[in-house]
Amino acid sequence: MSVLGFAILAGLIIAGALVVVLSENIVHAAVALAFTFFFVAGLYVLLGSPLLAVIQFAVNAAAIPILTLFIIMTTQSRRIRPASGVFYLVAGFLALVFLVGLWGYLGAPETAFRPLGPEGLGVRLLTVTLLPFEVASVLLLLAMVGAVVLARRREE
Amino acid sequence: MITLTIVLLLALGGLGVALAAPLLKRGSGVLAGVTMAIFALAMILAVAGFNERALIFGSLEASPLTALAVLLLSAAGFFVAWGNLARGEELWGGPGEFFAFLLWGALGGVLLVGSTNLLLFFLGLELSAYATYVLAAYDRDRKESAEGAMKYLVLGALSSAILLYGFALVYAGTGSMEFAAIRAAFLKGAPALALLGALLALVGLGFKLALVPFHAWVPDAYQGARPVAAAYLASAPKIAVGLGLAALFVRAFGPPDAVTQSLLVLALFSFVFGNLWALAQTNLKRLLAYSTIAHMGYLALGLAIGGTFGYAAAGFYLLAYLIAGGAAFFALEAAEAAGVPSTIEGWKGLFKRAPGLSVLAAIAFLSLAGVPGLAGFLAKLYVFAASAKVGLFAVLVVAVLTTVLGYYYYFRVLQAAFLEAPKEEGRLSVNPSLLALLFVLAGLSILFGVWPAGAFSGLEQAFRVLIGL
Amino acid sequence: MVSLLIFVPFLAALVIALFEEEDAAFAKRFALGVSGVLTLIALGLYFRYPGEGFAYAEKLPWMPFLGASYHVALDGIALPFVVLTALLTVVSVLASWRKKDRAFFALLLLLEGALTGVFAALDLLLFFVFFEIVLVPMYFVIAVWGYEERRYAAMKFLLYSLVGSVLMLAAILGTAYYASAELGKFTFDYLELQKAVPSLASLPVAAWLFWGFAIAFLIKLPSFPVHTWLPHAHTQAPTAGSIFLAGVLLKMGGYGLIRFNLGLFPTEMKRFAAVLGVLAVISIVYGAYVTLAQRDLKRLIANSSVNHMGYVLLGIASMTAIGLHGAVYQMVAHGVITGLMFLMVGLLSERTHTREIGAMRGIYASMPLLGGIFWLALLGGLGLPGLAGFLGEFQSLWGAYLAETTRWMVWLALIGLLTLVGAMLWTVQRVLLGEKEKDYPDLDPIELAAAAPLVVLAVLLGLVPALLTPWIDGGIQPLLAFIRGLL
Amino acid sequence: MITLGHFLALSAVLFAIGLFGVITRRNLIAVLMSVEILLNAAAIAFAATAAYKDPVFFSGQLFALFIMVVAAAELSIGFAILLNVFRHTGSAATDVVEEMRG
Repeated sequence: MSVLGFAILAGLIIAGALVVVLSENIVHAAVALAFTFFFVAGLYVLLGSPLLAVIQFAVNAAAIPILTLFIIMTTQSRRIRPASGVFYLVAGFLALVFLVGLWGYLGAPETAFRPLGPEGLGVRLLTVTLLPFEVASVLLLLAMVGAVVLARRREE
Repeated sequence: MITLTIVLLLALGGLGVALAAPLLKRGSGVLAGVTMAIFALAMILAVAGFNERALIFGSLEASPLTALAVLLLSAAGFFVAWGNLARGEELWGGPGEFFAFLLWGALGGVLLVGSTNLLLFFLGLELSAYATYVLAAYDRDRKESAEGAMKYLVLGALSSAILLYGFALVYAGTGSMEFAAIRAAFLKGAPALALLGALLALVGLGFKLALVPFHAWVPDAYQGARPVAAAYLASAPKIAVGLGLAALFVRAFGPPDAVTQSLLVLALFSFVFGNLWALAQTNLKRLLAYSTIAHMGYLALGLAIGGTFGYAAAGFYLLAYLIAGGAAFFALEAAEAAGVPSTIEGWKGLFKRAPGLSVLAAIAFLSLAGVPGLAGFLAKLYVFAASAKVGLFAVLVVAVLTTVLGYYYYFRVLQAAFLEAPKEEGRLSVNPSLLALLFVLAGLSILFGVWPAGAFSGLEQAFRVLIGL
Repeated sequence: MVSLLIFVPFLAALVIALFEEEDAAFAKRFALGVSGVLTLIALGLYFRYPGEGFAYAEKLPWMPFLGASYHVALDGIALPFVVLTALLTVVSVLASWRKKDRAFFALLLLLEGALTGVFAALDLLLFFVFFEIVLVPMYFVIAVWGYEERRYAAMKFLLYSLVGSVLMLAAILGTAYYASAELGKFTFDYLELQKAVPSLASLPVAAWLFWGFAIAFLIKLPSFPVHTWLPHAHTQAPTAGSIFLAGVLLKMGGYGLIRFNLGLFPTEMKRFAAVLGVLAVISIVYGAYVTLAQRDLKRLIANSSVNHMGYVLLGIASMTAIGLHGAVYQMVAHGVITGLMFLMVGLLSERTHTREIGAMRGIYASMPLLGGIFWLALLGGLGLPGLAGFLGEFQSLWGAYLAETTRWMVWLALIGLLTLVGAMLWTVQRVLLGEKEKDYPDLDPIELAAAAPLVVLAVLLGLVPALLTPWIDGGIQPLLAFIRGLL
Repeated sequence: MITLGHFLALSAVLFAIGLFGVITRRNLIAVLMSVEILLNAAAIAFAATAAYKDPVFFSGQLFALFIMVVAAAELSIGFAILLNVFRHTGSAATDVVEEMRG
């Protein structure tokens, strides 16, 4: 696995995420979100999982940002008023504490890298996680019905 | 196979209701009846298959604990469906779909409690959480409903994400998603990464249980939702997460003291601050919301102590809270339907105008306060006894003293309802089906308050099996 | 039989509550009938008491997983209070004959059942349950049917009592926990726990457990400095509420101190006897002085209760047979006499529409019957020999004199005693004597019937102590024998 | 050589950024976008761990798939509620949610 590839992807992901949380223009943030997730899909390729990468690209990097943009248009949001400095301080502090705390724990024992092809993943999806797979379908159904019920116009 | 039947029953029942709802435009009463029948059937099946032991599809465990989750969640769903019989097709976005979310929410809770791996646990949690997001937002025509639900969703999503990240770290630390393997790794000496993950998972679950300091969403969500929906928000997710927390700790995290001690601290904060904040409330929904935070603190105390008795005490607390807390919200619903706003001011003189409703509501509030003879008292007693059994006396003394605060604010409500003069004259006509529901709940409060042995032995059995894995 | 005394009132209260009738004619007759029969049963149990130890025991499993059982029994200490509870219920119902609300009578019956449970329970958790239940009906009796500041007074009563009782709950759980090491099981049974008393005594936390119980009982008693709820509650409570408060509720404190503090923590009792004694003396002297300064008749009697209960605490703190005997005797006598005083004040203020001492004169002249009984009650309250109040006070002081720790306190207590005599006589002079200002109707037959049993008892207990003494001895002696083996 | 630690570190940074966003953003849409970042951070950790430590079951990558499902479902409900908020208040700023009091 190429160190350079990982470094470039990681840099792009972090940069994209920073734009998402810092940009005052919400459209820029949404576009940055799409790019960030696109680079995460690249990360999955690096991890030897093209299936995951494709789905990440289709769902997270395409569908979700488009939906987000649609909502942005509907609600006519453009700019995000910056939060007060205190918020930034608190949030920054929290994030820093979280990071530093985690860094200390990152001594995970090294193990060999062993990727798995798409068929393997697909087979496992319908054997090992058959029940969760079905549950996920209920979850999507619930979300769909919920969204319809909450958003549809009142019938007279 | 009984457990699998129940799971299918809830999933397909929800599907059926969701499909039938648009066809039956005006028939939400029929769907309420069907939903109640499904829940009743699930309860009967759960009792019949209480001692069933099986592993379904390698990730759902049929055990007395799962059956217990079915019983409590179905009871919550049953009561909420009953409470929704009362009024308001005209008020609801989709009158019939409401019931599908009750069924799916219960399904999520059952899966969460019965799961044997992180994945199903997470999906079950999300399923039950999404159902509550929708229910919180259900009263579409009120601004508060949308706002409360939004806050609920944002903080719920945040907590899910934290929990999820915790799970990721547990997975990274132990290399497995299965509870049994994680437990084995924890018993060998938890990897630091996994321990951190367990703590993050605790934070996420603390959000769901509304423990201080992760409680900010509770008052707004409860205030915004219709009381019937709030009754569901206050009971079902707590049952699912409470039992799920016990299951997760026992099945996966073994005995990591750091995690249980953190839970103890959260519990302590919750019953101290929840009770203190509740003192200042004049809106009854917010009062109940803050008191819920306090109640969840006592519940978490039982969970943190653990062991068969501690968990059974927590289970009994859930049962008592489900009955009394639910009844309190239904009483608010009945009063609101009769035109009485849910504030202490509005409840003044309620006894003169609606004596039956007032007395039944009083039983609920007295049970919440912990008056002997009602289930709420024994629930607190068991949690306190559990802490005494492990010698936690400093916490115990704080806990018993905070119950005095609870008495104060619950009695303030009763004082308004029974002792003040009403502002308006005239008897209120209270919805009879809600009144019947309140009567049943009051009866259950008294039943479990006088004769707890049957319920408690069932709870002990469930947790004995869980711990004896 | 004991369970009958506890649960029949509960059932009767339920019947009244469910009975759909607007006026209370049925409710009061029904309540009177039930409490009358129960009084007879209680008297039957009283006179068939075998003379020593616990009798009439009943034990059923209740919460086996917790080691709590439904265990009730009566001994010579509890029996007089059970009879007193039943009798005062009859008196209270009669005293409230003009009340229009059936809920009121249901609450009185609830109180009766719960109070009987308190005195009969031999399981600590069961005791706690009844101890707590008492609060709810009493709260409503004060808050609904009391005088002007009833809500404040009721809430104060509730919160004071609760703080005490939740601390007691912690102490109960602690006692069970520490005793479980010795007993090998988690139990709340009083007789079982007594087996663990020696090992409890050796624990460093024994003092904490002791005070957990003691604070609850001192609040109930009430003793200085936690007595401040009493004047409010008494002043604001309706007549029946005051009778119950003075007659039985306060006795839960003294009873609990003897039964649990002395019975389970005798060594700690000895250790802290001086502290309790000092509190007692302060209560006696302070109570008497405050009584002297009152202008409200109900407040006056309420504060004299603080004084009277001081003797009880002093007698208990002496830990002598005579002192304990005096304490129990004083509690019973106080229940009778103070009950009578509150009854008379209640009837008096119904007529005069005031409780101001300054606004009343020549009551005896205008109402000889009411005035005469009130006179008797006030004399009883100051401890006149020949009336019930004398023996208890005398024995308490005597017992205190016999014990080393409390001997010097007796002299101070005497100051309080004399002050109270002055206060009571002065009240007689201000309220009862003098020219009559206005004519009031004297006692009617119902009111007389309410007062009669108390009048009879006030005199009888003064002249024939043998009606009470053997019973008290039958309860005290085994306890003292048990304690002597440990000290 | 890229190790699991690198991936976990990246995921931790991403999670911290997302957390920062959830706290500081004052627009509900932006908050939900930050939550998406949080979920993706977890998904990366899962997927990487599967490749390094779970060669038999590979359940982490399956989990990552399910996280995408969850994210999509969450957003659809979230946006439906958001539309209701917008309909009532005409704004998607967080302030409208903050001001509720009894």
